[in-house]
Amino acid sequence: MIIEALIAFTFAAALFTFAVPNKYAGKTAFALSLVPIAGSLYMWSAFESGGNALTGGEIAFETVIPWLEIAGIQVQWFVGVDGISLPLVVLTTFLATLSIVSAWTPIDDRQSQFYGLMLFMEANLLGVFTALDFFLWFIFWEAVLVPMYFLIGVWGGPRRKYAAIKFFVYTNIASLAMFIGFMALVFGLGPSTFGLPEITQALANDQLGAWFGLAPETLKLIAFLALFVGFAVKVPVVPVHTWLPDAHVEAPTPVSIMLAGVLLKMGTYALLRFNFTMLPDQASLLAIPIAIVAVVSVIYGAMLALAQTDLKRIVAYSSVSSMGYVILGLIAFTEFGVGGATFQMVAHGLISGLMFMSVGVIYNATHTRIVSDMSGMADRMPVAVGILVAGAFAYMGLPLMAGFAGEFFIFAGSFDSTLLPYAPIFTALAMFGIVIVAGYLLLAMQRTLFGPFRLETDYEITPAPMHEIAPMAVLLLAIIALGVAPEVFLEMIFDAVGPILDNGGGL
Amino acid sequence: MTTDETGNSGSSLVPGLAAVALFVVMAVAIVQSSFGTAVAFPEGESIVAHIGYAMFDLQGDMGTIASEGFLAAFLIIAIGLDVAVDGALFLAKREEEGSIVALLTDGGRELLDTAEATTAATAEEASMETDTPDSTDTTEGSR
Amino acid sequence: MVPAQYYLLLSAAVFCIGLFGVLTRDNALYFLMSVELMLNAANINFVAFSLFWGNLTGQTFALFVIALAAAEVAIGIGIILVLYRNFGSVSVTDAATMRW
Amino acid sequence: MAFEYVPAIVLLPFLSFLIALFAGKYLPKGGALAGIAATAGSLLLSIWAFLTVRSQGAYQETIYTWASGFGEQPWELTFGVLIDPLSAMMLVIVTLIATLVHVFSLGYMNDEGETGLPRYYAGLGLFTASMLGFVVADNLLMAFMFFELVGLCSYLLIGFSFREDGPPSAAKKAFLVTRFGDYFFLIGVVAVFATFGTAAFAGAESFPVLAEEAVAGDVTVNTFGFDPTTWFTIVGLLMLGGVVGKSAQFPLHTWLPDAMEGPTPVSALIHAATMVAAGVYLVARMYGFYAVSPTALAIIAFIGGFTALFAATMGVVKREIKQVLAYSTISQYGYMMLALGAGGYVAATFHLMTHAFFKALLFLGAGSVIIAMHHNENMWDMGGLKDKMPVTYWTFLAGSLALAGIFPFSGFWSKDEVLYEALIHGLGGSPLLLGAYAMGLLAVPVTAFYTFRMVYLTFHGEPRSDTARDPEPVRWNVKFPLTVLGVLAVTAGLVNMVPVQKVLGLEGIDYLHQWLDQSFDPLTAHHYAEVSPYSSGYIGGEATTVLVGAAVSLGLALGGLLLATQLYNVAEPTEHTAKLGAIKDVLYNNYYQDEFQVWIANRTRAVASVADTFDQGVVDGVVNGVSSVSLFSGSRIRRIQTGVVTNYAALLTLGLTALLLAFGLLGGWFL
Amino acid sequence: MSAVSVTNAVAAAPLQIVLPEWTAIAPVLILALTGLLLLTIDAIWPGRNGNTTFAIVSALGSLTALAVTVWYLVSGTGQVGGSITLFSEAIVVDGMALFFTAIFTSVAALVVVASHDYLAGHENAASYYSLLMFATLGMALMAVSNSLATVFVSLEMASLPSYALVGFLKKNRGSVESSLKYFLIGALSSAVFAFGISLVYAVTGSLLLSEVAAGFDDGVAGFAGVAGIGVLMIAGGFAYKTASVPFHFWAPEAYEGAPAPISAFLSSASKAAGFVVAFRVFSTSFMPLLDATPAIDWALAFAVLAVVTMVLGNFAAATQENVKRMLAYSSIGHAGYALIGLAALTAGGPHNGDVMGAAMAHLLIYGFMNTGAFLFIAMVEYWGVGRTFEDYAGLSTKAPFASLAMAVFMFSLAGLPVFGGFFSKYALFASAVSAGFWWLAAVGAITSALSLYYYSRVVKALWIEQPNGNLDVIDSKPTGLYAAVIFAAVATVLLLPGFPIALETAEAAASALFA
Repeated sequence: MIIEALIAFTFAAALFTFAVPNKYAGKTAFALSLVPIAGSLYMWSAFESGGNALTGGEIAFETVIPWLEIAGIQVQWFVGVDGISLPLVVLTTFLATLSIVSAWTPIDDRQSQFYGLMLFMEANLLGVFTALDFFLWFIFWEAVLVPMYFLIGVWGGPRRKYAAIKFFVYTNIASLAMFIGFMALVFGLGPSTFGLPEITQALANDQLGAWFGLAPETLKLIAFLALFVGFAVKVPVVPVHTWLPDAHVEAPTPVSIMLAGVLLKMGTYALLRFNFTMLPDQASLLAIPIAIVAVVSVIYGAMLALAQTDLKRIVAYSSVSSMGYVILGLIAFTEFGVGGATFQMVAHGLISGLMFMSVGVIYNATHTRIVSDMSGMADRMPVAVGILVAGAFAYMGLPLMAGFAGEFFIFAGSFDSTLLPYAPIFTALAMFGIVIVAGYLLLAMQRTLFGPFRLETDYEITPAPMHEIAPMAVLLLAIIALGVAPEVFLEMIFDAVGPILDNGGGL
Repeated sequence: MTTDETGNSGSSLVPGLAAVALFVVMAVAIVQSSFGTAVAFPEGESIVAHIGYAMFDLQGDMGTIASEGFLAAFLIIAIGLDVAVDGALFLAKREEEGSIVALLTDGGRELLDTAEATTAATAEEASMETDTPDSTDTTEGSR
Repeated sequence: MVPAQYYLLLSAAVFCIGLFGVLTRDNALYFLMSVELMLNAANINFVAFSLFWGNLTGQTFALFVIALAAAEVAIGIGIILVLYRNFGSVSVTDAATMRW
Repeated sequence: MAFEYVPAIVLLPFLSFLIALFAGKYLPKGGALAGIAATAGSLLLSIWAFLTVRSQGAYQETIYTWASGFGEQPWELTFGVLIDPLSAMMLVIVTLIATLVHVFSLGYMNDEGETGLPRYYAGLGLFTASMLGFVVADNLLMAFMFFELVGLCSYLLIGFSFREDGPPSAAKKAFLVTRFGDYFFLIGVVAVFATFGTAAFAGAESFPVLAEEAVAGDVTVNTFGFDPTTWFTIVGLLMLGGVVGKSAQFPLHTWLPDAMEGPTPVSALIHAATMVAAGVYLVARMYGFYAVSPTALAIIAFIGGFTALFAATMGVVKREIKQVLAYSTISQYGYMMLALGAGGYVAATFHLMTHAFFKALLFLGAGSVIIAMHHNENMWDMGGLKDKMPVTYWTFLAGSLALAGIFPFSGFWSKDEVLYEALIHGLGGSPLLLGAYAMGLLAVPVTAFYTFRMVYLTFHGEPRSDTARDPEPVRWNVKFPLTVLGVLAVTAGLVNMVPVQKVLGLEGIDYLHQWLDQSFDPLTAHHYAEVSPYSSGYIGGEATTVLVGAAVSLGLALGGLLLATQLYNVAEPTEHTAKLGAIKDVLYNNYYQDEFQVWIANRTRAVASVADTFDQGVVDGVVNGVSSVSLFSGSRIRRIQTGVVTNYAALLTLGLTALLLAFGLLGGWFL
Repeated sequence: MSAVSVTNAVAAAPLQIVLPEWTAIAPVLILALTGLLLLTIDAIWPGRNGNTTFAIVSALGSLTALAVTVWYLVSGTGQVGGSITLFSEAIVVDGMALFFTAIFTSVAALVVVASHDYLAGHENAASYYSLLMFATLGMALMAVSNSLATVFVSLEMASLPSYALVGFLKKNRGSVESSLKYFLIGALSSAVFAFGISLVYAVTGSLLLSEVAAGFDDGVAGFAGVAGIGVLMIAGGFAYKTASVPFHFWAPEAYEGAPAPISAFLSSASKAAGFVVAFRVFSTSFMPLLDATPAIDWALAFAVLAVVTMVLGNFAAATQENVKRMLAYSSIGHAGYALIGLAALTAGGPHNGDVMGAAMAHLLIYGFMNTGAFLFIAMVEYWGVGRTFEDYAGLSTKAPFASLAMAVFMFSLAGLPVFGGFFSKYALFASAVSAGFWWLAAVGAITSALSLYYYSRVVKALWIEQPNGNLDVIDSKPTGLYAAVIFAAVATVLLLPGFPIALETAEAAASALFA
């Protein structure tokens, strides 16, 4: 019952914030967003792990209400949480509140609409991670686009209109392709409801009949490809990633935090839920191409970041690179691989959130993000720069921080994967990414933060105010806590990932 | 009637070929079709009377020639013709006294400031804006 | 009895002549007249096959078609009148300001 | 019971880090006192642990489970503590030098009025904590983690005075080069997990033991299609990458000289005694695994030997005192790698210990000279400081004698044993080792030469600048560490006087050998000797080889010393580098290694910008292209609405006829 | 709690057992009475410019008709005990007829309420409202007609007043030109339609749909060509009414030139009327043709039409500068989506009912969305701020609620799940995929993605752009228009949760056709 309450409350909060006058919008939104955090923490504490939601595991906080019937198949309000989706729910609520707090300084017009849209997006994101019926999940999946479009379009930077519409149409086309593919699969199976568990069971015990001239095998492959392309745009994976830098650079800081922190995880979460749980054999068939895409994403993404001059674009491209690791972890299809990938989703969410927040704090002070424009920021904003440096090292995978935990699990997991031929070579290649990441982050930090202070501005650069430092400090603590004690999430993730691996795919 | 009726004022005949092509297609289809023999009407029956019966759904009990009832169509056409007359009259009515207060704007024509005496804009002007010679005043209709 | 195909052929011919008239003239009235012709082509068919099938449906319906053609002409003339008042001519090519 | 306090050894400096970071501003001396107290506390606990190991032997305990796998990857990723003779000794060395450096920093940083002291002491505290964590690590993953943390601390401390341009770029270079090494090390760690399923150093299930059994064939491990020895060699070489990076061996050594930008106590602690030793210590820690693959050992030896000679030659022409010491550090670690490669496990540990003491001493001595010279490090502006700074001079001399390897000092004993091991195993049938031995031997005179060139230029002759004429006096906090280290530099050799034992037949005076035998069985020195692939060959008996080796190395050392005295022990020494002719600028530019690495960096950035233009142009271009094509076709399609009704009618009829024709043919109406 | 179960509960005593049978077409009668009432009022007080009275009368008329239709739908008349046929089978009242009548009457009510402000102070408001009512009557008749004769007559009955309504602004060249084109193409298409009916009569000898079906049951051997031409010409007639390619040419001009409420009326109600007739004729009488030998595969023909319509409608709309013309092309595009309902039919296929039901539900929601959008444009025209995207810049600052409503319309027309449009479009695609026509759904998906682009251009103009100074003309809020727009927006939003009721009734009605 708690999930409906959580989502309903966040929607109500969004509507309420729309009505609140602009002056108080920031504070009310922050206060209201504390409730979803409380809810997710309660769910975390009261969560007893019961295997994977899709492969017959026992789903926590489950509710099923039949809603309507389309072409003979029942659509229902079917929500529930398992070891994979709970960490992401906690991450969403956590990041949403922090990004709301970090929005107090940069957002200075139409605040009530801004915070309303942020809460509205948070509600939809909660929906994405908890929905277990395909149509319901698809509603939330598409509904996230609208607030993000407005958030980038109205409060963004100079080229915001181009970036907003590109993001909007690009991701929409992808999800349409995914919709068609999955529909073909569903109607080949002919289940009674759109519930994901039922579809997974049907696929597992091979009830797929030929569908209008397509043999079951080819239908499954087509469905897998359509789903993969649909989610790859969201992840993003290299050939389809070009919307990300534009969206990130033009979006205001709090929106970038949510975009990098949570929206990218929708893609990887969906890949895990759909591609790798339902169609593991197809995954093993396409292991090499996906691994190549993952490695290219890592190296190519890191190379692009090396060539950027705008701090935000650097962090944006590095998200492409870290998501490449997650894909590698998933395709390895081993305990540590898939578990590490899920863990890395949460870890990367926190770390990229911290990076964007700190770049945003510097932008608030200097109003420029171009690396060559400024230098020696450490001199004037010691605490903010300190946390930025810590964040950068977390990004590089410094041990005892969440980044290293995630990446090490993925590397260890995918090194001896049986599903992926030549796994050691792919892993070794992908691991070279940690060197390039260190390269461009250190380069950028050295040019902007250290050396003598130089910035052509008339006003005085003062150390960042308390309410900008607080969220960054909280995030840093979370990253360190997760790095030191990954078992906090890892145990429930492993518990949910186990059934996927026995479900199939092992050669 | 109109003054420009001098010979073939129409444009070129090329579009006519489309009609000829349609005819050829239909002709080919018709020629190859084969129909049975006709079932003519029974002798000595007044066709006109039976049309009347069919018109008022009485063909079942009054008439002998088979037909479908057209009462529904008859009622509809009655109202329809009345509507046609109503529409035609409305269109043709020439308002003499006050000029019809054209709407402030309409689908495609009205420029924002109607004060400017619009000259005949060139026909091939790209945009769809066309000048409107009329002198509708946009005073809010209080009458 | 004349075989049915000939009626069909005749009505198709009348139909296409009407269509020809529509396509080649750019005077609105000619357009109207040609459409009347096409409607009458349909009537030919109705009446012919009313005899062929031996039921009066065709003939009764032909009356309806004629009635509707008349109604159409009424409205058509009204519109062409308004057209003339606005555009000063009934040529269809003049009234081509709205395009693309 | 001492072992329950071992985690405290690591946590005490971490506590001082926290105190300095958060409360440093309010504490007197900027958090230094907390640092000194913490490191002193750790020193006492380490000595206590050392003594307990002497009495009760080694001890291993897992403290905290970081993450545990399941299914086919049931790996236990844990944090644990392994106290055996090797780590106990290393603990004592690190805590001792850390304490001394903290005390020295009082003089070097506080008295000189440096700003940002809390950040400095926090950095030192974090460094000591992570170094101690690395030393006590009981498995490879924990070692790797602290290995990286130590790299981070060196980045923070080198870049301490970030307001100038130099230190930040030096810090960046240090971190990047070591990171490049750590990349290979991480692959090694992951390979170990994938192969053995565990990364524990000690215990029956530890991966070195499994490796031996795998080679012996009575245990099968996942070797990815290779046969065990070749696979273990590959993994060994991968992990060697990390070692070469951290211990600044040949290809990845360029960062150490630049790291001298950091404050001198930092150089003393990190870039002389502890962090740089991490690489060698790591190889020593899992020596059982390396002993199994002869090719890996040979490569280590060769790298060591070559680096020793290569770095020594560069040390000869340097102008700053700290640069000379930096290159000498690289060269000395070359010797240790040579020892490890040559199967001399005890020799390497011995040289590691002695070098830690005298190199820290030399750095602190240089520090006190720098204080005196008001931070001017150029040796050509010094001279004649001998009589003005007696304590510093005598301790510095002791260190230099030890470094040069002159007879009674500790340097002689350890370097001699290294060369001895290399000689006897080289003679025992591996030519590569002999080559390494030759290079190591050649480096001895060069080391002596540059050491004493440095001594004479700094202390002897006439003062060449007015600061040199009346140098600033240094207080007790500088002199005390120097004296302690001076004593150690002199006496450390007595611990393991193997040549004396062999020549005079006195049994039992090689305490270090016995000490390193008290560990768990697979970790003892004699076990490594049994497993090591080398057999030793002698020139006419063991005693004679010892004598011959010692004599040759001592002679060469004295030769180098005399040459330096003859050239530089004059009132007005002049630059003699002209004699070197063409080699001069090659050496000046450190064999163009830096330029080569900068060139690689620029090439990667060029490739990056090409990738960026490709990405913007092609990949983004395709996306924009699709949208512009659809918009263009949209504008074309809307053109068919020409506005003239007859066109519409024509298109309408054409559409209808086309439809009729198509479906006629399809449906077969016309046939 | 789906709608079907509700109707079964109430259907214990379907109204018809209580009331006499002819009351089944009560909604049609109510509309006729309203129209005639309007004419009498105009006849009795000719001079008085009773815009408000006429508006109230017509609104009441259409609302009562709507109420009766909904009442019938809920009580299961014509659904539970089979359809009710009158006038010797020329008229049939069943679920589909009532469903579409509900659409026509609700759209008519919205348009009437909106036109009240639009016609403030206009001379002959009476004829506007009477023509509007008679057009709705024509459409309602199309919904209930069960013979080709009634179809043809009611189609003409619906079209004739619309020609006059499009040309209502007699002094405005745009309105006149668009009514001319609409009339001429309309006349041509009705001629084609009539000829088609004559050919079908020639081949089957009857006009009643059930008879025509019987005529086709034993195949079309020998006169396949003639039958094929007849069927396709009839399809052409419906294509004209639904404004799908190749009979769509009138639509852009007509929708752009006509007064905005009329464009709303045409693009929603008359398009739906075209579809109801198409659905009924093709599902009852032409189904046997699908698998007859030689087959007249009109489903494939509709598929081709659907694809071309979707592509043309959406691509042409992408680059328009004029918002109203963009909406015109987008409504052509939406005709393509609804055509999938016909295209995805297969002889005896299990999913026919689902596919057509989804298309019907889509038309219902589309009716609300599209009417709302055009009424918003009517409001903007009422303010007189201009027609292009630049003129629309920053309207949200002046009219936040209306712009929010417009954003709702735009995003649901694009098919985003935040509002009703999502479900109808995705239910349609899902049922098309279930019937095996994945490529139709794919084209639909691509074109709807492109539609997202130009729909968001409007939203961008309203919400994101800064006003460029032409907005200070806005002084008053036209109550009628405002109420209509807001009501349409509320209906669109409510249709997301409420979609199951619409979909179930539609699917039940559609499957009844195929039973």
